[in-house]
Parts: sequence; structure tokens; C-alpha cells
Amino acid sequence: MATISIRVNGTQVTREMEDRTLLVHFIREGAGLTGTHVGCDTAQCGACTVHLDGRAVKSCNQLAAQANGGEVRTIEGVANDDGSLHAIQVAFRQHHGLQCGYCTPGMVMSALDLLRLHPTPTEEEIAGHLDGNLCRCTGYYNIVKSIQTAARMMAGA
Amino acid sequence: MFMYSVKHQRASSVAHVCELLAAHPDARPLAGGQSLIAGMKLRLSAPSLLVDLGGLRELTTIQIDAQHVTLGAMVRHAQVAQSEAIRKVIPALASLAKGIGDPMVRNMGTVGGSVANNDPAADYPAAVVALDAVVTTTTREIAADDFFVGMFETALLPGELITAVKFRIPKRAAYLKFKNPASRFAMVGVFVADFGSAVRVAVVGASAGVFRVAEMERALGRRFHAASLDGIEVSSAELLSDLHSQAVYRAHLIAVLAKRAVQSLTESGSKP
Amino acid sequence: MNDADTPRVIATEGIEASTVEDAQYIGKPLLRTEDRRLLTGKGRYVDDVVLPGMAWCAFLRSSHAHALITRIDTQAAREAPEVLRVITADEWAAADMGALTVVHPMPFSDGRPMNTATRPVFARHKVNHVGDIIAAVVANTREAAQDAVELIQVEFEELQSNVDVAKALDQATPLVHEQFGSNAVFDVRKGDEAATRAAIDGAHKIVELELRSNRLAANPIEPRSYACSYDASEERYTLYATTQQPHYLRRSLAVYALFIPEHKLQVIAPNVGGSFGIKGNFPVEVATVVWASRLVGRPVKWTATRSESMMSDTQARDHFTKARMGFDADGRIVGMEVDTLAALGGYLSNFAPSIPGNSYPQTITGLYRTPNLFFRVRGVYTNTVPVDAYRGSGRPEATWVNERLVENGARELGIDVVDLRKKNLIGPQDFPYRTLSGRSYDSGNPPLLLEKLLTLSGY
Amino acid sequence: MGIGLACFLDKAGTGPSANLASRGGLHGGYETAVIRVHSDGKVSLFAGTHCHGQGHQITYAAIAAQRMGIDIAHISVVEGDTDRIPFGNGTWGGRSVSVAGTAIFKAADEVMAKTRRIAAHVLACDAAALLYTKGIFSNVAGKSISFANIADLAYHGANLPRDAAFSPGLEATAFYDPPDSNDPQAMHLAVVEVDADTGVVDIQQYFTADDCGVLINPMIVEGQVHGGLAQGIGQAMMENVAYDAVSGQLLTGSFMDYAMPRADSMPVLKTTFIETPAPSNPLGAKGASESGTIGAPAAIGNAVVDALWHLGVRHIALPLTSEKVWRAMAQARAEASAVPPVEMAIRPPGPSSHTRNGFR
Repeated sequence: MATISIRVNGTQVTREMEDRTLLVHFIREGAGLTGTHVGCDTAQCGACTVHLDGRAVKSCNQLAAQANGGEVRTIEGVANDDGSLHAIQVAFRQHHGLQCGYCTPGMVMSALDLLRLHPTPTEEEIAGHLDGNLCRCTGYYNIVKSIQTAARMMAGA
Repeated sequence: MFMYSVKHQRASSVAHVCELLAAHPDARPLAGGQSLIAGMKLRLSAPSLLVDLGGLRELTTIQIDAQHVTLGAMVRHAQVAQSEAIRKVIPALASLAKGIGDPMVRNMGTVGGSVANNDPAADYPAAVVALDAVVTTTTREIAADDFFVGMFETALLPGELITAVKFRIPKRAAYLKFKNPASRFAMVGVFVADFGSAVRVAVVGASAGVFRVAEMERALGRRFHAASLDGIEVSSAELLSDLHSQAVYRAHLIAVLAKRAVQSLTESGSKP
Repeated sequence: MNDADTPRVIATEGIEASTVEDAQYIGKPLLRTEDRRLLTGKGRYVDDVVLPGMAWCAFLRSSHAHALITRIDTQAAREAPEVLRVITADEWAAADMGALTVVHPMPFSDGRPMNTATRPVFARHKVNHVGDIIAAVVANTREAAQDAVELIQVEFEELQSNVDVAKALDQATPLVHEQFGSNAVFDVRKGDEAATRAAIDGAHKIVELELRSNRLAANPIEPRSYACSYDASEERYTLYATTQQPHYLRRSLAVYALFIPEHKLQVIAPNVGGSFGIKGNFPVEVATVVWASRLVGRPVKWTATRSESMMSDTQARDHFTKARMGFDADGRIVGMEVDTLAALGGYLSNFAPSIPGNSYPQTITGLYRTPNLFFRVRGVYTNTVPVDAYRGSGRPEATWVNERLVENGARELGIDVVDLRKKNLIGPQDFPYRTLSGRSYDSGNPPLLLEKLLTLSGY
Repeated sequence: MGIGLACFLDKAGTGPSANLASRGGLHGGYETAVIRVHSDGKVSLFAGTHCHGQGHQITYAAIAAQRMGIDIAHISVVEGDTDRIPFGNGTWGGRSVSVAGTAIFKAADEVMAKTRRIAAHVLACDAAALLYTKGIFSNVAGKSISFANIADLAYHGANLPRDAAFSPGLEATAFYDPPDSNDPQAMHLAVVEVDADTGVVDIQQYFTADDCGVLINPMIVEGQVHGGLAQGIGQAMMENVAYDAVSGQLLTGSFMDYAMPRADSMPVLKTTFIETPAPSNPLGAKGASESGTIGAPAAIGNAVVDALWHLGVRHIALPLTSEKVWRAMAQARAEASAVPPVEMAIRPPGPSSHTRNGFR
């Protein structure tokens, strides 16, 4: 067992967990934040995407212990402090960028990582960036549109 | 799947890594973990201890001089992909890094991890071999041509850790990859590097490990032009046949990608 | 409502329902109400459900496609730390538990009932596909359950396997279920064989193709998951399940598998992360989870890993078809003949036979007037994961056959592919249109639809 | 370059139950809805289907709110709980809107009939003479009562006539068995380019025209077309569960080997709709979720054959992997050896060997 302490969405979470605990299980079971999902076991689907120390990572493909002492942001930490939706969440809703919602948290976290690096991405850049995020419902069109709209909204904000 | 029980320990220095590896023969160094953790989750490997290199800042530097780009073992793929300096001297290396996995994998995966793992479908071994790199370890320097031994096998001895990889800066180079449609690993990847005096062509994804195509190298050494590759066929005898591609198709792709790589470097107006 | 004549290119940008005047909501792109929750990580899927004192279930699955089980030794697993219970086929049988039921059987054309071997909750004596369940372990933690699964020792006697649908009925192909003396599940024939053959044989142009519809995995991104608690004082079960048919799941469990009074079993389907059909049929794992919750007296949960999903979620399509279509000199279809082998897997899943046996032939002539039709569809067993509904269910297979024949017909006749289609399309005046496949199409305007498509694409 | 067409139909909202039974089915084709008006006039709507991404909440609420003439925000949709909802057949086969939607429609009518009766009683006039707009009943004398007030009266129970038609409470349950299935139709046109060197098929443009009856929520319907299309493109281009021919081993045991479309696999897409109402239900709705998976393999397969017909290629098996297409081209060339081989054009490389177009 290891003592793992990670700052999750601004709150320090410290738990005793087995060394083999994956970061995603620390988040879901340790921190009780179930918005981060597990969709595969080979790091292909991206449903588990969170930000670790500012960069998007697949939380199912690393140990919680690797992130010990670090800072994690999950989908629960995206909305504004007053509870209103972040521009990217508004845009996903506006463009019907989600259906079942299971891949959505990973999509949003991955998209935020893109917008951090490229505030005004083209459709092609967006599609390319989503290489690590599988969606089985939407056909991706509305996701790409959502991210473009979010980029415009964020630039205007 | 869930991995077998394992101990995790963060190393405080390279010396500490060596100590831990020496004390625990079945320990594995953990770099970015993008292959190692994935394999452990599928219960394909079960080390008793993971020695986490994540805190070793001394392994995260990128050094560039007139002849070489030297990447610390813990340099992440995203760092290479985004490095303006690397893009200036070896754009092919940056673009190779940009094509590995996906953005999240690139944010974690490292040069050292990829090279040490020597997945036959990984991209980095192509760069290491084609760019005539030297792999620096805790005990020695190993030339690229001696480093990759077989499928997932390298010249690394037990307890030996890669600390850096030193790539030679070519006159021009290109890496083209035909992605496996499922895994996004290389079904075939071809790295062509022109050093003026010599040309190196390294192929990944197509066989048990990275290999060079001597006939292409000789032909391109005589004249660096796509037409020089006309008629050169790569034998499919030693190539992989699997679910995603038969050996014959892989052999064909090697020829096509090599031509296209060369062409991208010789077409007027294209960047070196 | 739009005029049928007015094409509509939809704006994907939705509108807030609150902006609609006078309760005229139908036809408006209203934004969804669940999005806020799903976008903030507050969705609740089955794997998010944590019940007090919850134990975990893991399954030992066959690594062989076809083998006899000669010995199972569960002792080490039973004695492993944290393990609460190990379950095998013997215990299931000893408890007189039931099984999955095929809710849509297909007969042989001569009236014989189909050869029914339903998907078992635990394989006994023999495994018939990779992923077939041999045993279950219930333990305090997910990891301990998984670790203990590997302690179960099974000895197999490997048999030759049969995985190619095209060869399933060949003499040399091993039988999945010996008792039937054949790999055939059913054999459906319809239409006037002689008249159709004569029409095609006498046609100006005959197109003949061998077609396969590839085997697919639906792969909703949310893996299947079940969590069940049992209240001994009221003898009541509460089951959280990834399902698109909560009542049918309850009925399957209550009436066919576990014999629980229906009023004592509550099925709750919270957010479901995609399904596309595969969460509709009766999933064998759920029976174990529900039963185990009573056996161990604690809530029990199982969530598939993706590797498990790949070998246990029902799969789809997997047809091998020989088909012919005849055309007259003007390009009019004079007849269609189809002979299809449809793989149903190692066992039958709930709806499986009706997909190739019913849905597929019902749409085989598509939107084209087809004056002569004869089809034969045979469902077959192969040593593969059972097949069931997946988005489209029979229609993609049918369209692949029909449209490939029409396309090649036009090309071989040298008639423009659009012109040939126009000649054969059912007109708006023909509805309701009765087809030889046994269906009556209710309404539509295929020629107009084609015009809209051609206009849209600038063809 | 190749262009491929597919014209096809779906079969949706399977029913009636007797029809299913006549083919041996042990399950029904009906659907269930309960509309429960609460004492404050707000509504809980229960349906026997279950949403797994299709947006039932807003679609069902739209049907009920419009039929009841009330604010859509006053309706909550509840699905997925066997203790709270009467037996339903669930969501499958493109049935939720045409079958459950009609059950909702009928339950709404029943609730509104009773509401109108109570209004007529309170306003002391003939029910048929009442005017109902914006949630308010009024008579010719200008007296009025709101929907919420009627709900209040219905649950108070004290001031209603002692007559079965005026029993306390305000809710209705409908079990609706459709008289027929419905037949959504669609047509696809795919434009592909085949890389003569590698066999890579690039779907450059894709056009769909759907007739799925009356669209209740066009945004959601279009989303269904998109999603189905991605899965159809998956079957056409890359998806394939493979077993070893000898051992029977599952070769596609994970997402490392089972390929599925990603964002960059999708072509430029344009969609259009016509709306031929379904005659079997009062909404005119038909199934809308399956056209993408049904048509895409055929449209894309036909487009690839179009591109390669001149070489002698007549058919390529699914999925249309680059290797299969390359082999088909090579084989066709070999068979037509009298014909001089088409020169292998060398195309400039993109960022990877396989570039994709942007979106519309």
C-alpha cells in the first residue's frame, strides 16, 4: 500500500491505496469523481483523459503513484466557479456534440488541451488532435464543430 | 484487466535507479509507462518493482550542437514534437514525434522508454537507426546499429539504463508512416536520412525489429532522387504477416513510402 | 411539418426550448436536457454506482474456441485471500437455474423447429467460443477477484474449430453442437425458386456475386456493467444494469434464468453509455451477478474490461452470400436470387435468428421493383462469439447485396448508374408497396429522395 | 476517383405484437407511457423505452408539451426503472419515437380530455366550447381556468362531480401497439479517391438524403444520421472481428487490433431530409437511427468499384482495407495483362501517409 496525495480540481486528496492503483481509479474511487471514465484497457479510447500538471494524459495508463504530489484537473473541474458552464461545455451542448455522454469528459479534456496549444485550430487540426479519443455515437462532426465554436467563444471572452 | 500486484518507487537520482535495479533483478524502470503500464494491465508482464524515473529532471534536457541533437531519456514525445529548435535542425525527428500515438500518449511517452522497449512497430527506433544515433547508458555508449537486437530486445544489460540518445543531424531527412488503423502504431514506417556522404534508410513496423535497406541506401547515395529507387524491391521473406497486413503488402509499402519520403525532400520548394 | 417537396438542410446548432413560443416544439432543434449533467461529469453510469459493502465478480473465460473441459479445479481460488465464492456450471445446474431464451426463433422451411443451443451462463463440459464463461469468482476487491480467476485450473481437450461462416455447413467442418448432426440452426426459403431462376437465366444481363458482410463489434465506449444488491429481509433484488430494455432484462432474469418473482426484482438502468443493440439482449454475466448477490449476502458488481467485451459482447453481421440479379436490356430488374449463410456464433443469443431470418430478407429487394425473388437463408453455428442485434440488424447486410448487384448490373449494361436506379425505383404512387420478400412498405417517395440527393451532391 | 450510390430502406418500429407473434416472436411490439400531472400542474412522463444517447428526454417532452399545450420546462421524462414504469419493450430497432412517442401522444390526449372535462365543469359550459391557449381554458363568457389550477382541483378531489369521468387525480397510462411497422428510406452518395500506389481509399465527400418521416427534433435526428454513418464507414473501411482460421483464436481482442473510425476518418458530409409522414402513427414519425450503418458499406463499396472498374475490378470484400484494394488492383492488372499497366503515380506525401479532408 502507498499513501498517494494528489490535488484534484483544487482539493488535496490523500488516500492509502495499492501501489498498482491506476490514476483513473484514484480519481473515481479515491476522490469519488466518476466523471472520468474507463472505456478500454489499451489506452486507445481516451474516455479517461484528464489533465495532469497542465497536460492531457490518459489516466488509465499510469499509476496513481506516478502522479503523487501532482495536480489533476478532471471534467468536474471544468465549469466556472459560479457553476455556469465553461465555453467548451456550452459549445458541446449547442452543437449536439454528445450523445450517450460516455466519451464526452475525455473529449472535453482533450479539446481543452488542444485549445491551450492552438487557440484557433482548423477543422483538420481538431480532427487530428482527437486521434486518441474514440466516440461511437456522434460521428465526430458535431464534436469538431463544438470545439471550433468553443475556440471562438474563448477567444472572444 | 488489472495488473498484478507491484511495488512503485520513485528514484531520486540516476545512481538511485541503478541501486534499485541492482537490488531487485526483476524490477523495471518506469519512464512514461505508455507501453509498460498498458502491457502490465493486460498481465503480459509482471515486474515486482517499478522504478519511477518521473522525477529525474537531469534526464529531460534537449541539447543541440552543430552535429547532434541529444535528447535526455525522459524527454517526452510532445516536447520533441513542439520543439522549435529541433524542428529547425531535424524536422523529420519532430514530425516523427508528432505522429506517435496520440496527444495524450505523447504527453507521457519518452524517448528513452520507447527506445528501450524496442516495440517493432514503434517509431523512434527508425530515427535512432537512420540518424545514426548513439544510445548513452549509465555504463557506456552504444551505436544505433548495435543497439536493437530483436523483437523487444536490445543490447541493454540488466540494470543498465538509457540516459540519453544522441542523433546526428543529417543534411535532410524524412519519416513517413503508414499507420495501423487500430493501434496507430506503424504498420510500416520508413525513415530516410541523407548525410551527404551517405544515406541511411531505416524501416520499422514491418518485421521483428528496425532494419536498414542497404540497396536503397546505396542507390540514394549515388543519386538522392526518388527515381533512384525504381526497381528496388524489398524482399517480403523476413517481413511480418499479421491481421493488419501481409508481408507482401508491407514490402510494397516500404518501397512506396521510401519513394515518397525522398520525393518530399527533393521536390522544389519543399523544406529540407 | 415540411412539405415533402421541400428539402431541408438542417442547422446542427440547437435552440433552447425556453425560446419556443406557444408550445410548438415538434420540428424544432431543441437542446437536450441531459447535456448539462453529462458535460460536467455528473452523469451516472452503472460503473459509477457504489453500493455499501460491494464485492466484485470476475469471470474465467475460455481461451479456446472449441474444447472439451476435462477438469476444473477451483480449490486454490476458493482459498485465495479476499475470495468469497467461486461458481461453476455444476453449482449453477445444482441450483436448478435456467437459461437464456431465444425470443424470436426461426424454423426450417420444412416445418422442423430450429436447432436451439442457447448461450449458457456457464459452459459445462465443453466450450464453444473464445470468451465462453467457465467460472466466476466473487471477492472483496476487483483485483482480488481477477487474481483468483487465474488460480482456477482447467484442463481442456482441444477440438478442431469452425470459424468461417462460408464453410460451416461443409462435410469436413467440425460440429459445434454434435446433437444436431449439423451446424445448421435454421433454413428459411421464400419465393418461387423455379420462376426466379427462369427469369434470371433468361435475362439480358446476369450479375452474379459472392459477398461477405464482415463480422463487427458494436463497441459502445461504455463497457457492460451490472451491480446488484439483495435485501434478504424482503427477498428483493435491486439491479443496476447497462441495458436498453430494462423490463426485458427483468423478465429474462425472473422468468427464464433465475426464477425470481418479477415484483421482487427491480432493474434500474441509469445513464447508458451507448449500446447500438448489444445491451439489449440478455447478457449471461448479469445472471451470475444477481445470483451471487444473494449467495454472498452482499452487493456484487461486475464491469467488463474492454478485452472482455471483445470476447463477450454479442457481435454482428458475418454473412456469406451468393447472389444473382437479372436485368432486361433496358436495365429493369427481372429477378433476384440470394443464398446466404449467416453465422450466429457458438450459441444462440435472444434475437439472433430473426436478424438474418427475418429482418434481412424483408429488406433484400430494397427500393427497387423486383418481379421475381427467391432467397434462402441458413443460420449456422460457428465457434465464435454469439451474434445478435447491432445497429441496422439485417438491413446493412441486405443493402450490401442488393446495391452491389444493382451497381454492377448498370456498369455491365453500360447504363448510367443513376438512370438504371431511376428505372427500377418504386414510385410514390406505388405505396403501400408489397414486396415479394413479404413486407409492405408504408409510404415514401424514392424518386424525390434521389433527386434531393443528386441536387445536394451536385451529381 | 469513384462515386457510389446506395438506395435503401430500413424497417422500424416493429409491430403490431400479433405480427411478431405470427413469426414466432415471444415479445411484443407495443410501448408504454404514463403521463402523471402533479398537483401543481407539472408533469412526470414515464416511458418504457430507454435512452442510451438518443435524447429521449427532450424529444418525448416536446411531443407531450405540444400535445398538452404546456411549457416544456414543466415536464420531466423518466426512463429506466422497472419499479416506476409499466412494462415496456425498450429501445431498439428505431422504435422509440414512432411507438413510445405515440404512446405519449395518446396518454397526453387522455389527460387533456379529462382536463377539459374538469375545465368545462368549473366554467360551467360545454367542453367542446372551451378555448385552450397557453395553458389556459376559457369560455365564451371570458371566464378562464389554468391547467395548473385544474391539476390542483383534480388532486384536491373535493369539488369534482361524483362521476367516474371525474375521479380524483390526473394521469393516464397508454399501452400502444402500433398497427404496422414503418419504412424509413435513405440514399447515400460517396465520393472516394483511391491511392493507386497503396490502395488507400480516401472518402472525400459524403451526401445523405433521408426520409424518416416527420422530424420531431431535427438536431437529434441529424446526430443519429452522423453517428450511424461513422459506424457504417467503420464497416466499409476497417472494422472486422477476426478469428484465426485454424485455432479459432480471437485475433481482434482489443482496440489495439479492432479498428474503428476516429475523427480524422470522417469525410466532408452534407445531409438533407424529406418528410413523408408515416401513415401508421399520428406523429408521422419513422425510425431515424439506422440509415448510416445500412447504406454506407454499399455506397462506399460501389464508389471504390467505380474508381477501379476500368482496371477490371468488379468487387472487393469488406472491409475495404488498403491491402485488399491494392491486391484487387494488382490482380486486375495481372488478369488484364494485355492492357498496359497503369503508371504508378507518385503523390506528394501529407503529414502522414494518409491525409484526410476537413469537414464541411
